[in-house]
Order: sequence, then structure tokens, then C-alpha cells
Amino acid sequence: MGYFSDITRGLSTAVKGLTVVIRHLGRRKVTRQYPEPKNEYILPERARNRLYVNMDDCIGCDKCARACPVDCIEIETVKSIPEEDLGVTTRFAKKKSLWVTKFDIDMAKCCYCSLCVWPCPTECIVMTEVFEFSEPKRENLIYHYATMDAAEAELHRQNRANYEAQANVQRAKQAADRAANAPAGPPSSTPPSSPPPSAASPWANKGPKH
Amino acid sequence: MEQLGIIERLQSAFGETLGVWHASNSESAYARRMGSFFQVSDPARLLELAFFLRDEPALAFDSLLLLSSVDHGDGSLSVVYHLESTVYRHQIVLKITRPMAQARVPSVTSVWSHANWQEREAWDMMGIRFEGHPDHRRILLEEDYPGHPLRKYFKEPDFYHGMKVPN
Amino acid sequence: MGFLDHMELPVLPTDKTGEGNVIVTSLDTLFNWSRLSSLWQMSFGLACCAIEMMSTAAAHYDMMRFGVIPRPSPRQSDVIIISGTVTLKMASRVKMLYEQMADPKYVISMGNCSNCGGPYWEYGYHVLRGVDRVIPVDVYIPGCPPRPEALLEGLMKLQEKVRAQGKDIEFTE
Amino acid sequence: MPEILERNIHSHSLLHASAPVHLPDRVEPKRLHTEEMVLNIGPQHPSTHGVLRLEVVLDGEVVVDVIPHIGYLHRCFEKHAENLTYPQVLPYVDRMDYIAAMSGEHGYVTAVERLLYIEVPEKVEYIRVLFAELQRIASHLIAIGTFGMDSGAFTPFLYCFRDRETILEMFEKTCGARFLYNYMWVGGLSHDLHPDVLPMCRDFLKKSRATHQEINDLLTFNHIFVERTAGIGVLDREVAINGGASGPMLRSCGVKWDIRKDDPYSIYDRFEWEVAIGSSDRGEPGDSFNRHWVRMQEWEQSLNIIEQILEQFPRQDATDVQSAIPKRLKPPEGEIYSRTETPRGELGYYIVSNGDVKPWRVKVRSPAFSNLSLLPLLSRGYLVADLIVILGSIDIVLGEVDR
Repeated sequence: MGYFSDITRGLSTAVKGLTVVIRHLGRRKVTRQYPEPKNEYILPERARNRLYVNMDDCIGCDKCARACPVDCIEIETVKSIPEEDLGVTTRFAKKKSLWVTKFDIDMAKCCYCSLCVWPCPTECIVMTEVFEFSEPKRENLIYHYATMDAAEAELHRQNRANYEAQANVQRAKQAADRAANAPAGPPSSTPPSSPPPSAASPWANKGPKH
Repeated sequence: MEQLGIIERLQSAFGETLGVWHASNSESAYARRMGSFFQVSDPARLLELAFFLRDEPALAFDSLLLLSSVDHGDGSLSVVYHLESTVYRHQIVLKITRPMAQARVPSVTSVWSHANWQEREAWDMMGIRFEGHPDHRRILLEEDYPGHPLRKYFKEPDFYHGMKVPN
Repeated sequence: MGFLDHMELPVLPTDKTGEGNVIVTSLDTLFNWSRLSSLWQMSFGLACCAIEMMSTAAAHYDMMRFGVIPRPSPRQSDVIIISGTVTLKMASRVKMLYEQMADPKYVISMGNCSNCGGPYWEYGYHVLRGVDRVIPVDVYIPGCPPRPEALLEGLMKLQEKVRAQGKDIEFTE
Repeated sequence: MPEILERNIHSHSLLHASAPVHLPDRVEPKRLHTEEMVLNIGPQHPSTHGVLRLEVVLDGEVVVDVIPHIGYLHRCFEKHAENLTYPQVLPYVDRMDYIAAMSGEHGYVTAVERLLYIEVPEKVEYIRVLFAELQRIASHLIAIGTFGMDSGAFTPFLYCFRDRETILEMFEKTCGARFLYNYMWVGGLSHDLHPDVLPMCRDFLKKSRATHQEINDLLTFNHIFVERTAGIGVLDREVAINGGASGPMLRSCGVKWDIRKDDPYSIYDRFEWEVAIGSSDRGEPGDSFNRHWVRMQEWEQSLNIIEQILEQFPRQDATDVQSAIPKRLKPPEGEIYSRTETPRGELGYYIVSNGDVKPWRVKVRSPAFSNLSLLPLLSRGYLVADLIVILGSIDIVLGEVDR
């Protein structure tokens, strides 16, 4: 290409590009002035940001923790004793039977995939619209949702331990009674022991055959 | 060409002892096409076989789709070659299995240059040596990283260059 | 008048209780104000979050409204945004880049990967679990990746921190 | 070719095959002997598109050899995949190719569905293809914008990101996430389409065609841009096929090869569109300009596909998008290699299953990895400034290169 035609073509295409830019002068601005009018851009209703757990509804079933690919949810539960009434979940009138002593979500590990939201039977773990929660300290990003403090948790743990100890004593007594009542008979069937360890699945530790 | 036809072709050229055909028994045609593989028994003949597959006009496997490696967990490693012909649009999968102590296969970089980085990655991740590779270095990890991480019994180091690694 | 309204002029201390030097305190305020209004950012992208950082710099969010101008060199920048996963191979480079920056320098850890390894904390044999194992972090922004607004919010939090530095005020929240 | 250059190229040759060396006309044959220099670019460099390090051997201004060092973003995807169940792998698939997360998901769910032999409802397929094509446009917008920035144009970057926001808004409305979605599940979708999305889509079609024209005026046909990219980094057709190039990189060489047409998956066989290939109108097939030009054409073709989807979309279909999701994902023992076409090329998943809920091995054929491995071949003999243009035209995503 000749020297001058090169220049002409360069100039003409540059002018063509500039007209595009100039046409943009009259258009609507797209910049969102973020902190000032906060409602200018409304987050969609399905927005997936910080997790929230409604502890009134949580039954401690651990399904969310198992679904989490990142293992950022930690749940500890204590079984209740029959005298205790834990109430029902508001949504499905499901009876609760576990004290949730610990429900920690590490928001600094969460990958916001919402896989924990779907399996929840009482819909108590949800992703909210809150996204502005930066922190100067990383420890603050671990959210403790459990409503009870350490002392209360310890109390429930004690209760359960006592109850189980009592139950064990009672069971032993019953067994002894039964043994005393029928001494001549054939030895009563032994309580069902745990099933024999099943033969290791061929694939338990091996890849497919080649 | 049908895959069985390709295998017959190979066996007529190299003899019946070349390898065994493992057909997939899946319902879908796609899985049968892309899930069946040809187990090559002798790695020493791989390079010869690769050149034949590429240069034979009726086969013309001009493209190596993927070179992958599998740790079977029982002390053996496999190298898998997915080949395709852009001329005839047929595919074939080759597999070579080696015990971990002798994880060496000839490099096919001279046949398909795509294999260059793929083989380096297989060495890096799985610890398979490729004999005759022009640039046999690690590719993703640093040279001094201990071990080959995609092996099933890999354990990550506690410290690396003074940085604590595990959580 | 738009411009003057948005300028955050230093507020001179009015109470002269005798504690602290009036001149030095006002100088501190002035310095802090000028620092927080021109936090030049090192344009340094690591992973997914870098794309959100690019979105923040683009038309819709326009990071330059906050005086944040991307600079390609660590020597010219005040804040480094660690935007993405820091791997073991990259960690030494991140540290070197941080050390090359001139004081005062600030670090924003953007996204969960740089906060603590994020989704890769469990099996990631090549991932550094948290950039704070290598360099000190001022603000942690959670999110995977954080929305551009969340990055702006983290920036504003850093500005608050800068405003409070050198004073007796404890920077909280 | 000057003697010294030839010697250097020979001694640094990385690839076994003899590397073709292209010397542009404007590089004067050297008569003066200069020391060769090793220049390090990256891992922190504005034009490396992430954390890529290039070790460049220079002779004066001419690139003698490039040695790419990757792995600065190696996030152990394959190890994670072995330790997680099939649905749990999906968030990590997103984070692999983070610019085109929907396309990556589409590839993964297609692979697992082929392994399990699941039939998905028609409506789900339509939504998937719609979103995959929108994602293709979004990804190409980033590629075009940053390529413009690499070659010295800043404005297209802003325009491209502005349009990309519209697409992200549609995704956000539907699944709640802006950027990494976890939207396509094996056998279905996480949410049904938001009622606003189809009208937004129709609106976007109109606007995007206009933007396409604007970017063409502003960038593609700009004489400076054409001079900067045409004839730079020419890739031979045979070398491309042998070296594993795919996607726009392969098509720019004039090879009509698109998985959507040649090995159709999902419902791509229902739509009519053209496979974009490089031409010799400006530059020559296989050069940087044609790689850009193929992306521009694919943008248009994706709009065509979206238009047909909007016509054919089963609006009355009230199928639950989660109806075909298996309760327990446990594929039979076996293996499969499944591939799909992402904006960067052929994304393949090689999944080995041992009949467990977790995959035994997942190996990814990432197109960017294969394309990047051709960089030394492409850039030998060009100037340093051209190296940046060549790298920009390949359109790499480091998350996918390193996995």
C-alpha cells in the first residue's frame, strides 16, 4: 500500500471510530453511584450472598453440612431427653429432637454455590441479599448461629449423658431380671451384635480394572 | 471407519498380540464410541503404532485430543491417548498400563506436538516418565515440589519454602 | 456544586484541650485525607476475582470515582488488592511485590481464596491458605467472587481505616 | 534469515517438530552482531492476562524464543474432583474457566449425563443452550476488549464490559449469582428461567447487533489495528491440528471445525448458523487479526442462535426444571471422554467412574492450555510488541490453563 493511501485510510477509519465515541456522548450514563443512592440498583430476589440460618427452625439434621462442597458448615448436636420439649419448627410443624449446640459457618470459606440451601427440610438456611460485610479481622468472618452459650450446651450434654447412664443401668437391671426369671431355659438369644464387617467392596480401594 | 475396523486394521499390521479391545457396554452410542478403549500390551511398540496411526492414509489420526493419566490405586498407572482424525472424523482411545515402579512410556511428541505439554503435565501430576521427550520438566508445580500430587496416596508437605501448607 | 460537595475537606480539631499538638494533629489529618483520597491500586490480577476487579474498574462501577487508579508498577502504588487464589508458586512473588511498594502501603484481600484458601482450603495441595500467611492484610472482603459493590465497600472501609490512623481513635468495624 | 537468528532458534527449540520461523518483511536483516538477552515478562504484568510468566529470549527487538511458565494458578481441580461427589464438583468447574463459567458447566453436565445416560427435558436443553450462547458472547466480549487494550485501544474495553453487564444481569436474575453460577446441574437446572429474562434477551439482541457494528467500526476495521495485527503470529493449518489448537484459534486457520456442528451435543442440531472461519480479506488465515475476526463473527452467529431459541422456546412448557435430576448420582463403572465447544475451543472431560458417588478420575482437556502451548511457535521471529498482540489474540484464561 502506498504511503499516502496508508495515511488516508488510517485517518478515515480513525474518524469513523471517533464518530462512534461522539455518538455515545448523548447516551444514558450507565455508572451506578454505588454508595450514595443505594436503591438505584436493586439486587434480584434470588440473589445469593451471605448465608443466614434461622435457628428457630433448624432441626440439626446436618444435611447442609454434608452437601457443602467446601465443608465450611460445622454443626454439633446433642440428643434431647424425653422430658425436654424443644418445640416445633414454624414452617412444617416438625418436631425437633436435637439440641443444636454449635452451628458455625465460615463465610471466608463459603463459595456461595447454594448447594446447602436445597436439601434443607425446613428451609431454615437461606442466602440473603447482604453482601457488604468486609472485616478487618478474619476471625470475624466465622458466623456463630447457635443460640445457646457454652454453659447451656454443656448442661444439655450433661443431661443427655445422665439420661443414657440411667438407661444403661435400667437395661442391665432388666437383663439381669430376665436371666433370673428363666434360668433353666436355653440361653436366650444374644442381643443382636453389630453385623459382621461386610467384605470390603472390590472398589473400596481400587480403581476400575483396566 | 468403524472402531472395530480400525482395530482389525491395526491387528493385521502388527499382529494379534498388539492388545485387547475393551468395549463399553453403555446404552448410549456416544459412550460406546468415546468410552471403549484399546489396551496396548507392549509399550515398546507404542511409537511405531503412533506413527502408523498418523501416517496410514486410511486412518489419518492427525490430532491427539487428550493425553491423560490414571492412577488405578493398586500400584499401576495408565496413560490414555484419545485420538481423532479430522479427515474421516473417527476416534479411537489407546491405553497403556504400567506398574508404578516402571512408569515409563515412549514419548509421542514427535508424532503429535500437542503431546509436549500434556506429557509434561502427566509427569508432573502422576510421575510417568516419557522417554525421548525433548523438554522433560515439570510444568505446573515448581521443580522442587515433593512428590506427584495426583497419585492416590500423595500426602501434601507440611511446609513448603517456609510456608505452612495444610490448614 | 458537585465537585466541592464530594470533596472531603480535612476537619480541623476545634477543641483545644491541650492534649496533643494541634499543628501535628492537623497535619496528620491532612496526610490521611490525601492518602485516602488517592489510593492508587496496583493492577494485579490473580484469578476469578480479577475479572470482577476489572468490572469494578469499567463503566458500571467506575473505581476511579474513589481516587483508585490502576498502576502497573508496585513502586507507584499504595494499595495492593490480592484478587484471587494465591498458590505456593505465586506466594513468593506476591511477597516480593508487596515489599517493592513504597510506604505507606495497604493490602486488601479480595475474595475468599485470599482470605483463607476459600473453596480450596481442604484438598488444595498447591494453594496458600490465606494471603495473611505471607503479607499483612488490612481489610478482608468475603465473597466468591465479591460483587463489585462489595469491593467498593471494602475500599471505603480501608479509607476509614486510613482516616483513623495515627490518632487515638480505635478503628472499629 | 540471519545466521545468528537461525542458530539461536535452533538451540532454543522447544518443540520436536522443526519450528517454522516467520520473519515479517519490515524487520531488517541484521548485519550487526548483538548479544542476545533474556527478558522476563510476568507473572505480574498488565498484558499477560493473569499470572503467566514468559521467558523471552531476545535478539535486539526480535523474539528468538519464548518459554511460557505456567502453574501460578494451579488450584488442583483434578484432586478436588476426586474427593467430591458429582454435584459438588460443579462449583469447582465454574472456577476453572471463570470467564465462561456457564460453558464449562454445560460441558461437565453433558459429560456426566452421557456417562449416566440421562435424558433431560427439552425446556432445560433450550435454557442451557441459551445461556451457553449468552456466555459465549460475554466471554468473547472480554476477549475482544482486552485484545483491544493489548493493541493500544482502550475504549472498546469499556464498551465490551458495559454489554457484558447486561448479560450478567440476566444470569443474576435467573440464578442469583453474578459470575460463578452453579446453575446447570446434572439432569436439570437449579432455577427456572426468570420471567424477565426472555424480554431482556430480545432487547439485548437488538442492542448487541448495534454494538457489534460499533466495535467493528471502532476496532476491527480501524487501519491502525489491522496493521498491528494482520500477518502477525501466523499459524499453519497442519501445525494447528497437530499441535492441538481448537476453537477460534483453529478456525482462524481456515479449518471448519466446530464441535457444535461436527459432534453435536445438546440441541445444537436444531439451529441454523454458520461456522466462522478465517479468511484472507485482511491479513492471512491463521494470523492474529483473523483470530479476532473469527470471534467477532462468532458473536454474530451466537446472536443468530439466540434469535432462533427465542422463536422456538417452549413457553407453555411447565416442566419442572429439576424433575430429571437423579436423587442419587451413582454412575456405573466405566469411562467416557465428552467434549463441548466453549468460547476458547474444545473442552473435554475424561471421567473415569468406579461405580462410586465420587469420580475416580477427572481429567480436563482445557483448550486454553493446548492453545497456549503453541505460543512459542507463533511468536518466533516477531518483535516484542507483536508478542503481546499474539498472546492477546490467543485469549487464554489462566484458571483453565493451570486448572
